[in-house]
Amino acid sequence: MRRPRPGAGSRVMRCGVVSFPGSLDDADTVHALTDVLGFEGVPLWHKDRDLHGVDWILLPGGFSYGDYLRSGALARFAPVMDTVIEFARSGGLVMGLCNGFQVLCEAGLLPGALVRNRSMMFVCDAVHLRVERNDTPFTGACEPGERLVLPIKHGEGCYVADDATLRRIEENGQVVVRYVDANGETTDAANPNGSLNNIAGVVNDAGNVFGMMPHAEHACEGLSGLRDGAKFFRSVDSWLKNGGRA
Amino acid sequence: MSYEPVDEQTALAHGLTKEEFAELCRGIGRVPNLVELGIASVMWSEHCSYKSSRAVLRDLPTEGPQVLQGPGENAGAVAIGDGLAAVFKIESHNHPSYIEPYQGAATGVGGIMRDVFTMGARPIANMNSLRFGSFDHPRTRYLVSGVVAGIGGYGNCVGVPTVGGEIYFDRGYNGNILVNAFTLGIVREDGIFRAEASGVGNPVLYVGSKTGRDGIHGASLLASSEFDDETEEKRPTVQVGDPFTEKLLIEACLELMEKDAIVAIQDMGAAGLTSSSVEMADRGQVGIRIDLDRVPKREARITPYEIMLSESQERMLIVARAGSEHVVQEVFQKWDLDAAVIGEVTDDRMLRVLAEGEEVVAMPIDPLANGAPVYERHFAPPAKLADQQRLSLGDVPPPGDYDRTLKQLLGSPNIASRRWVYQQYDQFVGGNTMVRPGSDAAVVRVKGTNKALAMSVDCNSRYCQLDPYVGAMTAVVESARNVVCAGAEPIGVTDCLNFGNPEKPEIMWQFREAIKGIRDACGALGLPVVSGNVSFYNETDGRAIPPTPTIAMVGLIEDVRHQCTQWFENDGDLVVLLGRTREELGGTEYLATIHGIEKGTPPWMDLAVEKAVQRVCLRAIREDLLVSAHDVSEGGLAVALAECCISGPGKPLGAEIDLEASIRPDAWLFGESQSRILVSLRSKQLTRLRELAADNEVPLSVLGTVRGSRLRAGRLIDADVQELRDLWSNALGDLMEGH
Amino acid sequence: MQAKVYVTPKAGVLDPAGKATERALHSLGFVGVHDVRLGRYITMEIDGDPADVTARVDDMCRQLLANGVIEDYRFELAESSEQ
Amino acid sequence: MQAKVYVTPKAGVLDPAGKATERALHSLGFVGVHDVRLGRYITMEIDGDPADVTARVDDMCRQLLANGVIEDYRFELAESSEQ
Ligand SMILES: Nc1ncnc2c1ncn2[C@@H]1O[C@H](COP(=O)(O)OP(=O)(O)O)[C@@H](O)[C@H]1O
Ligand SMILES: [Mg+2]
Repeated sequence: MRRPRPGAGSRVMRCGVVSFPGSLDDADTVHALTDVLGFEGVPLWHKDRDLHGVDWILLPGGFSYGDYLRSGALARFAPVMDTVIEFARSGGLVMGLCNGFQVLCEAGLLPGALVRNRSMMFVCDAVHLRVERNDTPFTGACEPGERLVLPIKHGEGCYVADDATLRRIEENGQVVVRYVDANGETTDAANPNGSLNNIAGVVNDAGNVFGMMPHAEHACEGLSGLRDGAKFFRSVDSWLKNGGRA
Repeated sequence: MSYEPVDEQTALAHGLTKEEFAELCRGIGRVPNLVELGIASVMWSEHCSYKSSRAVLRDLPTEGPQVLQGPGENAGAVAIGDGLAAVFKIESHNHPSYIEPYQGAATGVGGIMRDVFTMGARPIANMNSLRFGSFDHPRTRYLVSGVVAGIGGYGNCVGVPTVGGEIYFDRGYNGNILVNAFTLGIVREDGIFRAEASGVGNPVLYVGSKTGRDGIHGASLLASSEFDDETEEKRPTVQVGDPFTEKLLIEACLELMEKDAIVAIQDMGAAGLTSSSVEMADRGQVGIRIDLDRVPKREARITPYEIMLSESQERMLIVARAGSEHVVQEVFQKWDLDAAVIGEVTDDRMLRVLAEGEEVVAMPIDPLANGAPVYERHFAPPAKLADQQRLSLGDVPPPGDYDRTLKQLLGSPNIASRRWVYQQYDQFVGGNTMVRPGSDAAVVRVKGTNKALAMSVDCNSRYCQLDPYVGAMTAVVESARNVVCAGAEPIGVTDCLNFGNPEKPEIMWQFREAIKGIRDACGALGLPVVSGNVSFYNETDGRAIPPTPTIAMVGLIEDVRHQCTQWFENDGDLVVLLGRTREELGGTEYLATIHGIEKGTPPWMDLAVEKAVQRVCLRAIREDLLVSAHDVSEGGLAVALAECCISGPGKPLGAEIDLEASIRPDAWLFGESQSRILVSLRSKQLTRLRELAADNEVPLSVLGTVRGSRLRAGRLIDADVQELRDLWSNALGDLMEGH
Repeated sequence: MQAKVYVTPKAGVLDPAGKATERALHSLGFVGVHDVRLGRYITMEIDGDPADVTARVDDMCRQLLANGVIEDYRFELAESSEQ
Repeated sequence: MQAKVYVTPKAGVLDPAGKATERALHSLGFVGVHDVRLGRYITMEIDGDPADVTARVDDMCRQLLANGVIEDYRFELAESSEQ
């Protein structure tokens, strides 16, 4: 994983937020980053290959290119994605939320894929999550096993992978968050979309690319009573400022 | 395609009457050709011309100091301070949704959003009002799942949250469902755009999707006539929505509006290119010339007639400043959308349409836009009304088991939690949602200010069936009460008036009574109607739907810190009722569900009392006296209490309630007396609340306390709240799965 | 038996998914591609003899698998040996 | 030429949409139906000669039309006379 220069210190961290045509949560994400979380949110246009010197990158939610063929399938080919992929491969931190997660899977930066919810219906709700690991750049501010409440809103959030991949990511501890019930149990009833092993979010092998279906950016200000999302961003902030340590 | 004058037979086939055709020929000074007839027939359709309703609608109050734009434009606009305005409107898409529920509902949402961003406003919230037949009708589940998925499929994909709505089931809608869609947007007061063409020589641009054969004659044949066996044949190519293109269109239009390049803009809704060009020219008292060869087309062989009448979605017509065409084109290119100059503004007050170099249409604008006859239709109360209103309570046995009755109600289609529906809608996108669906009104903050807007949509059509005057009044005040319960001051109304065939006297009577009701209620509450929509001909095989004048209310919260939700929050809080409970059971959900009776007169309405109750509640919220506030509506006090216990996001809370026994217990528990609000508060706030109530002469009764995990009311009800919640939350989903 | 069901958007009906896919193919450099239409392909195993299965699959298509207002369908049956 | 592309969920990979469709068929009374799998059916017109078109369609499938992680594809080419 690429270590940021030590002593990035108290500088305001800059987060690039990619806008594809059909991205929806991009402006909300920039707002949360800039006005609530103490980052500078930097909009990145899909046709622009330049990352404008950002410290890390976020792929927001939405329906990029309408998500008509398969969610995330078309966005992967946007010019900006070449640079994002390069950034990720050289160890830069990349986080994908909802559609961003789908794009990262389609781009091969994360294992598995996201398909239609088993109910065949779009689902919007506030759900309980369990943080499986807090030694990632994205969850350092959480306790291990901590329970969070975050909103989800997606029609294609069912996480699938072939058996070998599933076994591998479980053994490697790449599953970062799972859907649980109010008691922290991974029950079937608590699984909003049919994801294998109640998986809500995963990291790549190297640990620098993270995707999840829940919308951390919509749970930072306490609107609708939700504020746990801020923890993911605070984790990234500390990780970057501590020179690559949680 | 011939450009010969048409005969009368062709005119009749286009839905015009003989007299109307004669009037049309007189108006344009000759007999029209087929393209011209097509254009005139849609402009003169009920849907576009309001020929049956116009005279009656004049009664509605539409003015007020806060009103920046009343009815007549694409949407209404109300000032909310800080130099901003709320722009909103509701519109029906009933017939298309019955034919193809997913696409019909989806394109309904798309259309209403275009009405709002056309005004320069960024859409920030959607709501919808839905009516379906009963669950024992074979098509109901199919229609419900299609419509709800379509609303979600479109709204979710354009990034506008759906934050509220209503859905009811009644066999009166078996053959004719209602899908009404509402959008609210925000705009700078000085950034409002209107659809008024001006500047002779200014270019007319077509932007958005290409034109196909979609929905030809949607407005005239589908929205302006009844369903019958022949509907299948009249069926136009169904319109398919493309929300992705709509999202790009929103961004492109709003970006363009910042650039001082355009004079007027209108979406191509019903009757597409025809109504947008004619209406824009008419408002600006100018003429317009368009060249169909330059219109972006999806299909090669599409005739001038079809192009003019197509209802392809996601298209707008723009009048730009001469010389700034390239600005428009640059912006649309950025968003990968078509933008083509297709004509110009002229000074001859004519609509001229060219195709392959030939002028195929040359008609004066004025008769097209304003020449349709205004009908004063006959009206008379329905013959069976007196019988329907007769209800003798002596014949209604009180229930033996009140616990069971409450549970039956909580699990019934019209009272059960609407979660199954709104779970399919993105409620968060936009990042402003403060109160999601599930409370009396949704609340959405206004970014960059300290304010928020609350909104609700309401109509009890059973009340309207039994007394359209009282029913419509109740729709207005209930909607206002919902918004007040969230801590907002109501600031404006938009209405969607869904009725049967206006050529029948009893339908016209219902319509007139409903308008009077809306007029009186709005008058009493000081509320302007700033936009709306009339949908007639909601009939199948001669049977009309129950009259359904749906009201959407928008309210302003001046300070986001003072707002309220409907659920109890703390053990030990007092439960207090504002308002008076009378012995009234007519038209209630209790009578219908438990006793199978849909008779009587709807609950009594005293507008002065209503106003006082709302004033007390709003003051109390602003003084931070209340923990929760919930409007008492369908299912009465017992259901409202249960909802306060179980509808919150946390663990359900119990309550202990004393029974006030001066009236029949079932009327006390399940009656739907109006002008009542159920609140909870810390006991130390009671004195001040009493003062407020006394000052306003509002009856106040302390009913009991929030406590434990059971809902107890006197000796009649004693139920575990978790059990009530499970029952209430799952009922609609279970019904949809056919359990 | 095995049934293969093909569901396609009706001619003339807008197919936004096909349109978006076509645009994506062009931007990937696949020129000379047009009229891209996106449909569904459903396979299933069904117990019964051919005549009976034909009638049932047709029913399934009309009731659930295709939306007759905007979509066409056709299907093929085969012995399910490959299974 | 006309290309018909069939994209199907890989054997062994969870297909929740197929399962849901199967459940819906059962609840409509279609018994004896199993192994329902939901895929995509894409048709398009392509300029070029067969060999060249074959290679290009294969490329399109690998790059865009199918997600190799969870889906298989196959395609057929025909002269586009029906058009
Ligand atoms: N079709 C719908 N779409 C979105 N939200 C809905 C819909 N129907 C009902 N709701 C929400 O469910 C809650 C209960 O609705 P309803 O029973 O009509 O409330 P009320 O009686 O207070 O008007 C409200 O918050 C409402 O906004
Ligand atoms: Mg209501």
